[in-house]
Order: sequence, then C-alpha cells, then structure tokens
Amino acid sequence: MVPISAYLILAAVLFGIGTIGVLITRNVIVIFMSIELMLNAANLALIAFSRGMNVLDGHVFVFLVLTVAAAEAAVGLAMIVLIFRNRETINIDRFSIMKW
Amino acid sequence: MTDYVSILSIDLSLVAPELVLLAAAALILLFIPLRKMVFLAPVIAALAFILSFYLAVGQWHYSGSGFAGLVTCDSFGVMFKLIFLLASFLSLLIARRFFVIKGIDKPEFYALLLFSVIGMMVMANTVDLVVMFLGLEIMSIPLYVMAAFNRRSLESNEAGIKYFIMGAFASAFLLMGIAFIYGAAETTDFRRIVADFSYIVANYRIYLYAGTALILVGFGFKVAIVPFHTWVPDVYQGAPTPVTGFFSVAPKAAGFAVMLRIFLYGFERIELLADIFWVLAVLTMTVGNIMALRQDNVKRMLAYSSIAHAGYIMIALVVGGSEAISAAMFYLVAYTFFNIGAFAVVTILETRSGCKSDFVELAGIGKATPYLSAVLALFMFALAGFPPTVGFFGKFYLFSAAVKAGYIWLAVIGVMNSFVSVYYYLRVIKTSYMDPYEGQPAVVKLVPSIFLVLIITAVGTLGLGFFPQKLLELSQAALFAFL
Amino acid sequence: MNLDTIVFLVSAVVAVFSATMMISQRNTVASVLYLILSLLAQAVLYIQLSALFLSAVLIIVYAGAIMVLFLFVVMLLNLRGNQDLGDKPSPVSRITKYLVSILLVVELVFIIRGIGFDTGTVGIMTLAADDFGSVAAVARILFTNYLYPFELTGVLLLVAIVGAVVVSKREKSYETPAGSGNMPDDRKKVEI
Amino acid sequence: MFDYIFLVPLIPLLGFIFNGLLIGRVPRPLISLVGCLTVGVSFILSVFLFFALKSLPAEARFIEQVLFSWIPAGSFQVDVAFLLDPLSAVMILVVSGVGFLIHVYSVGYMHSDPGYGRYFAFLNLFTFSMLTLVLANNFLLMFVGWEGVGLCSYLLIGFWFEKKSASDAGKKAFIVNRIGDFGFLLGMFLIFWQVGSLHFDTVMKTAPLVFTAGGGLITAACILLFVGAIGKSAQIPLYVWLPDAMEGPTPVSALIHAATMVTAGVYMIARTHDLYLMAPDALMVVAVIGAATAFFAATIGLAQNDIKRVLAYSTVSQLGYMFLACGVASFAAGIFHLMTHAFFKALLFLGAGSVIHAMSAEQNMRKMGGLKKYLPITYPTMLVATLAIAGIPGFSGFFSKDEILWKSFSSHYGHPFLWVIGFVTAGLTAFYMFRLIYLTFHGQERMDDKTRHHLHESPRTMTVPLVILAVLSVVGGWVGMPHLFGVTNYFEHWMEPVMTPGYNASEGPLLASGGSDTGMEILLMVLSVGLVLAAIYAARYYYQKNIQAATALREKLSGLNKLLVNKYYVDEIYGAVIVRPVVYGSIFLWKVVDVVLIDGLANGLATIARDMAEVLRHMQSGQVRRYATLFVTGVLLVIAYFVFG
Repeated sequence: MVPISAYLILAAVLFGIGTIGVLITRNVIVIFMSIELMLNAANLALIAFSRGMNVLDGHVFVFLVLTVAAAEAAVGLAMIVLIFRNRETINIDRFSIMKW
Repeated sequence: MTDYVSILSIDLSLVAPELVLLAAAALILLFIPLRKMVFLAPVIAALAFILSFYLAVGQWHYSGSGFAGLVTCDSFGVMFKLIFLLASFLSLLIARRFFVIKGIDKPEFYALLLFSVIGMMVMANTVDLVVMFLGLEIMSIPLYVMAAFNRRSLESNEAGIKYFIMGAFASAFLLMGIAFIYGAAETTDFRRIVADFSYIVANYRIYLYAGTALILVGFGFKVAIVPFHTWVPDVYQGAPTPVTGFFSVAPKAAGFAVMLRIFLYGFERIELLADIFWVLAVLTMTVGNIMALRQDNVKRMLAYSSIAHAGYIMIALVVGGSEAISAAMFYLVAYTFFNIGAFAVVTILETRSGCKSDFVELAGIGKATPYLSAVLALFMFALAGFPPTVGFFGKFYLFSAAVKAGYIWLAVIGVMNSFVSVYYYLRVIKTSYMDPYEGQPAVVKLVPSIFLVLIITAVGTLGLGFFPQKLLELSQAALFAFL
Repeated sequence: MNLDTIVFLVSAVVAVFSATMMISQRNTVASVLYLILSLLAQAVLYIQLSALFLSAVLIIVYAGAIMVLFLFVVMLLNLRGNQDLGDKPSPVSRITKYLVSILLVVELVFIIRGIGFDTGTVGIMTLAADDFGSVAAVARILFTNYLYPFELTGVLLLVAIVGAVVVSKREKSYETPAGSGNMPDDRKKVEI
Repeated sequence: MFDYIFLVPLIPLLGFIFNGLLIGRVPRPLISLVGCLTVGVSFILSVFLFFALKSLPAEARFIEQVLFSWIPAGSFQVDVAFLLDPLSAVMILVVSGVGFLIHVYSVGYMHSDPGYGRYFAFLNLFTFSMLTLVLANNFLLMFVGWEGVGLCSYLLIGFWFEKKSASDAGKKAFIVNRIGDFGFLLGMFLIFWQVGSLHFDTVMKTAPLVFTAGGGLITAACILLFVGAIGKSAQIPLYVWLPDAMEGPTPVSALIHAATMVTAGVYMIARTHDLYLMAPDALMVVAVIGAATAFFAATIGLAQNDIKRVLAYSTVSQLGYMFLACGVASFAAGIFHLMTHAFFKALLFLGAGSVIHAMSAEQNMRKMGGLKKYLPITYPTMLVATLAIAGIPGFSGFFSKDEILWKSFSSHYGHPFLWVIGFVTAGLTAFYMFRLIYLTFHGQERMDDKTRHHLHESPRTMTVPLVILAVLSVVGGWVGMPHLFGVTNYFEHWMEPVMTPGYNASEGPLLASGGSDTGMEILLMVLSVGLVLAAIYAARYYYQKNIQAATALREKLSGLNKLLVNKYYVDEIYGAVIVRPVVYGSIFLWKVVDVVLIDGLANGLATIARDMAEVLRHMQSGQVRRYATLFVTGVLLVIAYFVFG
C-alpha cells in the first residue's frame, strides 16, 4: 500500500535529477534527454494527482504532453544534427559565440 | 451523438481566424513541391493574415465559449489576436526581401510563421491552462526553427539551439506548475478555479501557490522577465533580423495575454503576487536598461531594450485593475508599431553586404539615406518615450496607472529607467547622424513591401501619438468579458 | 511490506538510479539506454496508478519511438565516449549547480509534504473504479471534452514535422550561395 | 480672430517640415525665406491676437481653443488645446518677436555654414515647440513642448558636432535636463493623482479643494515642478549645462539659452502660481534658490574671460532674479523681467556674435579691446543693452529689476535679506557687464595683426535686428513703470486677470501688494542706482584706465581678504565671515559643483552603470548552462517567496 505523496515525491526527485542533468552535462543530447526526464516527472505527478482525485483529466493531459514531447524531440534532434554538421561538436559550452 | 454535431457546427466560428491561418499554412506546404509556385507562399500568408484579421474583428464583442469550455472568445483575446496578426503581417512584409538577399528564402518559413501565430491565438483564446500550454508549444516550436532559419550562419544555429534548450527547460517547469494547479483544483479551467478559489486556498494553498510560482516562471520566460531573460540577447542577435523583430513583439504579447489573464483575472486574489511582480518589474527594467547601455550591436541593444520594455509592461501586472490592463494593451500595440519599425530599418540596413548591425555600421547613414535614418530616429524617440510619439503615451498611461494605484515608487523607478534608456536610444541617432564615415556609403534599396512597413509603422507611431483616442477606447472596451 | 510497496520501491529505485546514470554517462548511447530503463520503471508505476493506457503509450511511443529516434541521432552523429567536452568546470560553479538543483527538490518535497496528499493508498491491489485509466475511458473524455486540444496536437505534430524537415534537410538548389555576410568560410570547428 | 490661435505654433512647424524634408535640396535664399517668414507670420499673428485680446474686457481675456481631444479616456481627459490669456499673449509676442529677429540675424551669421538648412529646420522646430509650450492649456501638452525645446536645444548645442566639446556640451545639457524633466514628470503625476486632471484651469480651481494649503503634498508637487524649472532654467545646482551650451552657434545662444527656452521654468511657475501660493514653503525654496543663483552666478561671471561665458553666467544670474520674483509671489514682476531680459540679453548675445564674427571667431576678451571704432553699430547697441541690464534708470532693465528688488523687500513673502542679495547682485552685474564692455570695445587693441585687418562691421541682416532690439531694450521697460513715478504700471495691470489669486483672496495679502511705503521705495531705488554707478566706475577704473590694476587685482584675488584688509584696514572678521565664503562659494560652485558634482554625477552614473553592467555581464556569458543555473535560482527564489513568504 503506497500513499499518493510517495509518487509525488518520486516525481519531484526525478524532476530534480533532470534539472541537475541540464545544469551539469555538457553533451547537448544528454541535456535534451534530461529535459525529457523532467517532462516525464511532471507526467508522473499528473497521473498521481489524477489517481488521487479519481478524475481522468490528468490522463488526457499526460497524453497531450507525450505529443508535445515527441514534437520537441523531433525538432530538437533535427537542430542538434544541424549544429553538429556546422560545428562538429555537441558540447554546449562551445555554443557561445554571442555573449555579454 | 447529436451532441457532437452541435459542437462542430456552432463552435468553429470561435476559432475561425485560427482555421484560416491553418488552411493557408497547409496550402503553402502543398505548394512546396511545385517550385514555380513558391513565390506565392508569402502572398498566401499575407492574404491569410488579412482574412484572419477581418474574421477576428468580427469576433469583437462576440463572447462565447465552446469545445466544452476550452475555447473562450472574448474581446480581450480578440484584441491580442489583432496584435499578433498585425505584428506577424508586418514581419512578413519585412522578411521576404531579406531572405531573398541572404539566399535563405524558403516557403516553409511562411508556414512556420502562420503556425506560430496559430499557437499565440490559441493561447489568447482560452482560459484553460492545458490549452494554453499546447498553444505555447505550437507557438514556440516554430520560433525555435525560425531562430535557426539561416542554417549556414553559426550565430543563427546557436540562437536556435539556445532558444530551444531554454524554452524546453522552461516548458518543463510550466508543466510542473500546471500539475500542481491541477492537484490543487482538480481542474485547469480558470472559471472553475476562480469559482472555488476560497475552497482551494483553504485546503490546497501550498499547491496552488507553488503552481502559481511555476506558471509565473514558465510564462515569464516567454516575456523575458529577469532572471529568466538570459536567452533573449543571444537569440535576438543570432536570429535573422526580421525574425528578431517578430520575436520581440508577438510572442511577448502572447505571454502577456496569458499572464494578464491568469494573474489579473484569475489569481488576483493571491495577495503575494503584487509584491513579487513589483520586484520582478523593477529588476527587469533596470537590468534591461543597464545592459543595453553597453552594447555595440544594434540588435543586441534592441534585445535588451525589449527586456526593459517587458519590465514597463509588467507594471500593469503589479497594479492590476482595468486601467492598468488597458494601459498594458495600449502599450503592446504601440510597441508593436515602433519596435517592428525599428527592426524594419535595421533589416534594410543589414541587407548591405557584410553587415552585422553593429553600431559602427550606422555611421554616415544620416547622409546616405536621410529619410530612412529620419524614420529610424522617430522609432528611437518612440522607444525612448518622447512626446508626441505613441511611446510617450504608452509609458504615460502605465506610469499614471501606477501612481493612481499608489505605487509611486514603482512609477519613479520606471521614469528613471526610461530616462536612462534615452541614452542608448539617442546613441543610435547620434551615430547615424553625427559620427564621421569614411568611404562611400553603401546604397540601400527600398523595396515596396518594406516601404509599406515603414509607412505603416511610422504613421502608427506618430498618428497614435496625436490621436490615441481610438486605440485607448479599444483597449478599454476589450476588457469587459471574462467568461 | 506488501507486494505493492515492494513493486513501488523497486521501480522507484530503478527509475532514480537509471536517471542518475543517464546524466553521469560519458557515452551517449549508454545514456539513452538508461533513460529507456528509467521510463520502463515509470511505466510500472503508471500501472500502479491505474493508468493502464498511458503505461502502454509510454512504452510504445516514448521508449519505443522517441528514444529510438534519439538513438538514431546518436548513431548518425557517430558520437563516441571521448568527444570534445572542454575543460572541467570550476568546483564553485559545480557546487552551485548541485546546490540549486537539490534545493529545488527540497522545496518541491516540502510542498508535497505540506499537503500530504493521502486520499487513501493505491496500488495494483486496490485498483480504482472499473475502467479508470482504460483505453475506453481515456478515449471517451479525450474525444468529447478534450477534442480541441486533441486537434491541437495534430497541428503541433505537423509543426514539428515541418520544423524538423526545414532544419535538417540537406541543402538543395533553393540556396544559392549569395553574398551573405553571415556565412562562415570554413565549417570546421570554430573555437571561441 | 481667436480661431487662428493654433496657427501661431503651426506655421513654424510648417517651416520645419519644409526645411527638414528638403535639407540640401533647395537654394539658401529659399531656406532663409521660409525659415524667417514662418516665424514672422507667426509674430504678426501674435500681434493681432494680442490686440484682439486687449479689446476684450479684462475678465474675458481667457480664450481656450480646443483643437482636438487628445486623450478622451473617461476620467483622464487631455485635449490638444491652446490657452490665450494675458500671460501667454505676452509670451508668444516675446518668443515669436525675438525669435523672428534672431532668425533674420542668423541669415547673416550662418551664411557660410554647410549645415544651413539643418540649422533653420531646427530653429523652426524650436520655435514651434516653444510656442506650444507657452500656449498649452494643460500640463501634458506643455510637457510636449518642454521636451521639444529640450531636444532642439540638444541638437543645436551639438550643431557643430565635429567639435568634441560641442557634442559633449550637448550631452551634458541633455543629461542635466533629464534630471529636471524627471521632477516635472513626477510633479505632474502627483497633481494628476490628486486632482485627476491635467488641465491648468481645472487644476487651479480644484487644487484648493483637494490639497490642504501648506500641506506636504502640495509642497512636494510644487517643489517637483520647480526641479523641472531648475533644470530647464539653469538654477543651482543644475545650472552647469548653460555655460557649456555656448558651444552652439551664437544666435542659438541668444534665442534658446537667453531669451526663450531657459525662461520656460519661470513661465511654468507663473502659469501654476495658484499652486505655489498654496505652498509657501515651496515659494520660499524658489526665492532662496533664485536669489542664491543670481548672486553666485554673478560672482562667477566676474572671473570669466570668454565673452559668451560671461553672458551665459549673466543669464543664469538674471534667471535667478526672475525666480526670486516668483518666490516672493510677484509673478508679474518675474514675467516682466523675463520680457525685458529677452530683449537685452538677446541683444547682448547677438552683439557678442557680431563681435565674434568680426574677430574671426575669437571669443577671449583678453585678446580684444578697442573694437569701438571698428564696429560702429554693434558698439552702441551693446552699450544700450549693457545699460539696460545694469539697471540705469530709463532703460528697460531698470524698471523690471527695480520692481523685483522692491517686491523682494516689501512682499508678504519677501525678506530684507533677499533684497540685500538682489541689491549686491545688481552691483556685481553692473561690474562684470561693464568689464565686458571695456575689455571688448575700449582700451588697447590686443588682437593680432591678421585679425585686425579682418575686422569689419557685420552685414545688414545682422545689424538691423541689433538696432531693433536696442530700441526695445530701452522702451520695453516703459510699459512697467512703477506707481511711484505717478503713472500706471501697464504691465502689472495687464497681467492682473491672470495673477489674481485663484484661492481665498479674502485671507490677506497673498499676492505681493504694491507697497505703500513710497519713501522706502525711493530710498532703495536710489541706493541700488548708486551702487550700480559705483560698480560701473570701478569697472572703468580697473578695465579701461588701468588694466594693470585689474591684473594686480586678479593676482590678489586669491587673497581678496588681504586686499580688503589693506584698503580699509578694518573688518578682518567681515572678510572671514562674508567675503571668503562668497569667494569660496563661487569657486565651489564653479569648480566643485560643476566639475566634480555634475560632471562627476554624469560620469559617475555612467561609471555606476558600467560597473553594474560589468557584474550583470556574468549572467550573459553565452553559456546555456549558466543561463539554466540562473533560471533555476530564479525558480527557487520565486517558489520560496510564494511558499514561505
């Protein structure tokens, strides 16, 4: 028997791991995957809430968010491919031509 | 079953402007294989904007809600739709020539522009958080691509990837916020949240507040509130200039449409909001202005200036009340005119070969192209808030709304900031008129479409400065419904 | 300690562990695989939360399609474990980054604990009402109440397709190299 | 007739549009014709309007012309509307009249300048803005004109922008004026917040109902407005931009920085005098700042060698007089001095321009001398102006200055101490002005041979305005003769309908009463004339007869105290207590306030901004991960605020 808040806390932890991933990795693809992980953490929270309140709307939101994630993945990966072609690196720290 | 039929037959009129744009986008995508028809793409897009504008005007004062309450049509939303359409129409007129000269003219751009505007309209046309989120994504994904549209330019690539990563990151926070709101209220529909507000606050206060905070962050990212603004200078500088002009106005207006709705119609009873907006508004305008002082690139300067302007508009979020909201709308319309105008001039100047819009490249244009630089000067005066341009009135309304509501220090800081900003705007004028220029000034060719943009924006900037009446009445009339 | 608790604990540990591994791998392929593992663990949790349909979708669409797309791209770019990753960041900035992220988690946990959202316990043993989370139930609400956002996802996917194509399509005759100022002369690595 | 009020500002605007759009495309004669004619027509219209207004009964002399409704939003009503009343009628006469003469003068002065068209375009724009400022019937429109004249001033100071000093001076004027505008704007917001209107008449009528007389709010509003006036009219401590503004062409100095724009502050206070009457503390501030500025600027003027800078400090000093008049609630006297000052100071600048023209752009008076015989028209006209500013009876300056001195002594708000300052300043004024005359026109010819050969009187277009202004400098004061002489003070009488206090007239002598103490008035007048004559004699002694004495004086100036001790062998205490603070005060203002404080402030603000930007730059390192870190930090703080706040 598991309380709902356990799922929510797990979601928060996964969200935090995603945040750490964005902040500390230099590999653009991993950063991008970390963002996907954060979206999934939010999804988990939505489903947990949905279950806790016995309302199905949350499931629909998750469904919609999955589409959003897919769309972001398509464009984001295309962009990574583009910048890799031009720069031959996926180290995000290198992408700092413009600053100040 | 009759239920569904009725949904379709009644509700489509609520989203008619969006549908027109969608149809146009689909049409353009169909034309892509036919190389010879490619030149039609901008024409189709322009016509679609005009038709959509017409339909949106038709929705004025038509308030209704459909699609099971997920679409809400009110004058407030219509007002913002008109702003989006105006901004994108002007950007479209600027873009074509620039893209041809830079060799990156592709029909997909116009489709993306249309999609992005659809996203904005969806955002402005609903009171449901999830639909807002979807609208935000439909708006943002084309923006990421448009930022990277000049694929061979490293700056443009970088702008795209930076915008994308930061945008997706912010979306994740926004989604978490929506989850919290959902957890607190069992719904994401504002009407229901507002109806049960006291119950929610009593039982789920902390969820509601956490959700509010995260939503503030998510949409604050789009309108570039400090400290969520860091992407702005890089993206604005790197993106192709007409795209930057579009970025600086339309998505910002969309973000404000949502924020004004959420924070002033929905959550205005959270008393903590005013204070945090106070701090954020002051931070935003100050940081924007101070950073703008030191820029050597005009686009980057305008990027910081747009941050500062977001700070001014945020005064409305602090103050609240109908006067402040209408002042914010007024300001956004005014800002559309003079900021896109300024970007139009920068775009034209950038069509000279090898130009990157650095300040030094402005030297001598006062002599080479006196009319163009006069128009540029006009836009700079408007940005700086000089009377009798509309920029002055926009600021005046905002600040006087603040003073009236008793936020005197906010107005003082705002006025001080706008005086600081004069310095860097005048620097543009000074450079273009007064700095010596060696060698032959490059010839700048005006094409009819850009000429039209300059006429519209200049007339708007000055004309609304002299006759702000209509626009003001409009922005006040736009307030009255929140279903 | 009944079955549900065990399932939860195992899945949670797997999800967190593989997420951590994902961000700490030098090899991108391994990162992708760890993320898939984390998603599978989450799918188990979805089932515990009676989200049967979404659990299937998560595995099929997310782990099955999106992550494979990632894998494709990683293979396409031919990344190895030893790509250019620049200098080690200073410990201060590293600590700051960990600190803010952990504080974020602490705050979120604090918020969640603040309400104690414990409307009974859940698990496979105590499934919700008959068809809660089933395909039929989700579809019914999706195609009536949420028809509009559903249609919007269609637009969104179209946008994504167009965007992806625009960004990554090989250059063709559209783009005659005109006298553009922004063109790098060599497309090799630009060190800044 | 009154339907044509709007044409007064509009016609110069047309001139601006014409000259501005066709820069460099039309021949010079056409530029000058359009430039001068527009202002001339506007002047003629002003004259007609003046007489039309005069033909009305006194209480009906209040004409408002609403052009269109500018902001009609509910409670917030602002019209583009002009107000013609005795006050603004005088102002438009002065602005368009003096403006017209200076336009004509400019035709000769600027004849060989490459920026001829630009110059006239700016000048016309200035005239338009200034006329809008004085004709506005509400604060907002006035602010529009206010900003407009500031902008033109900036553009015209930096007209020769190739010179770094000129563009720096323009920048300085701009920054300092920002500070003033800031005050104006805030004052305006405050009034709008309290009264709910910006319409002058409504504000004046409702203010007594809204504000408590002498209360904090009204005092704050008045002082904020006065900060605006300080910036625009170059009073302590914001006067520093005006001397530097002399980098602009001389006719510009005459028009903008002597006759019209800098007096906008005085006009604004006269226009809103009903508010000031409700805030005696604010009036006192105005009077004290005015008196202090008059005095200290005069002392700084003593030590200047650049002919235009002497005149610039003199302008600051005379503006101080006007504020002194306003501060003792004698607004009519302030406006009267504004008018006479416009005549003689414009004349002085134009004369100086003529001298500079003749001297091949030399401005240092130490390199002039003996110009009297070379400049047969410039010399007498400038002499007339000098006599006027010095306050020799019969000349215009005498009447206006004497009026101010008497009011500062006798007014309800006055104080003998204010009179003493004004009195001493009058002596100083006479001294430095005659120093200028003697150094420039008398004594040895100290210029080099090349310049001497080139010496010539200016062309007709320049000398005719000089003569007209000279006539005005004499007769201009006759309309305001004191009652003492047994004639009506026409000027005061004319101003009466405006200056009648709108608020609680029964409460006592709120406006300065004419004063019945005739004997005292005569005594004071005689005293000041005597002082002026003594000062002229001293100037003659030092700068004509005996230039070595002046040199010696200058050498000893550092120890002025010692000089006094030697000569009178008394009052060391006096020297220590009065003279030294004065000398140091003027040095302080000149060196410290100007160089350290204002320049320092301007540079300091720039430095602060730069340093802050330096710190903020670290946020903008171009690295996405840092952006994300900042983002998360922001999220942390926002959530913490909401959850724990």
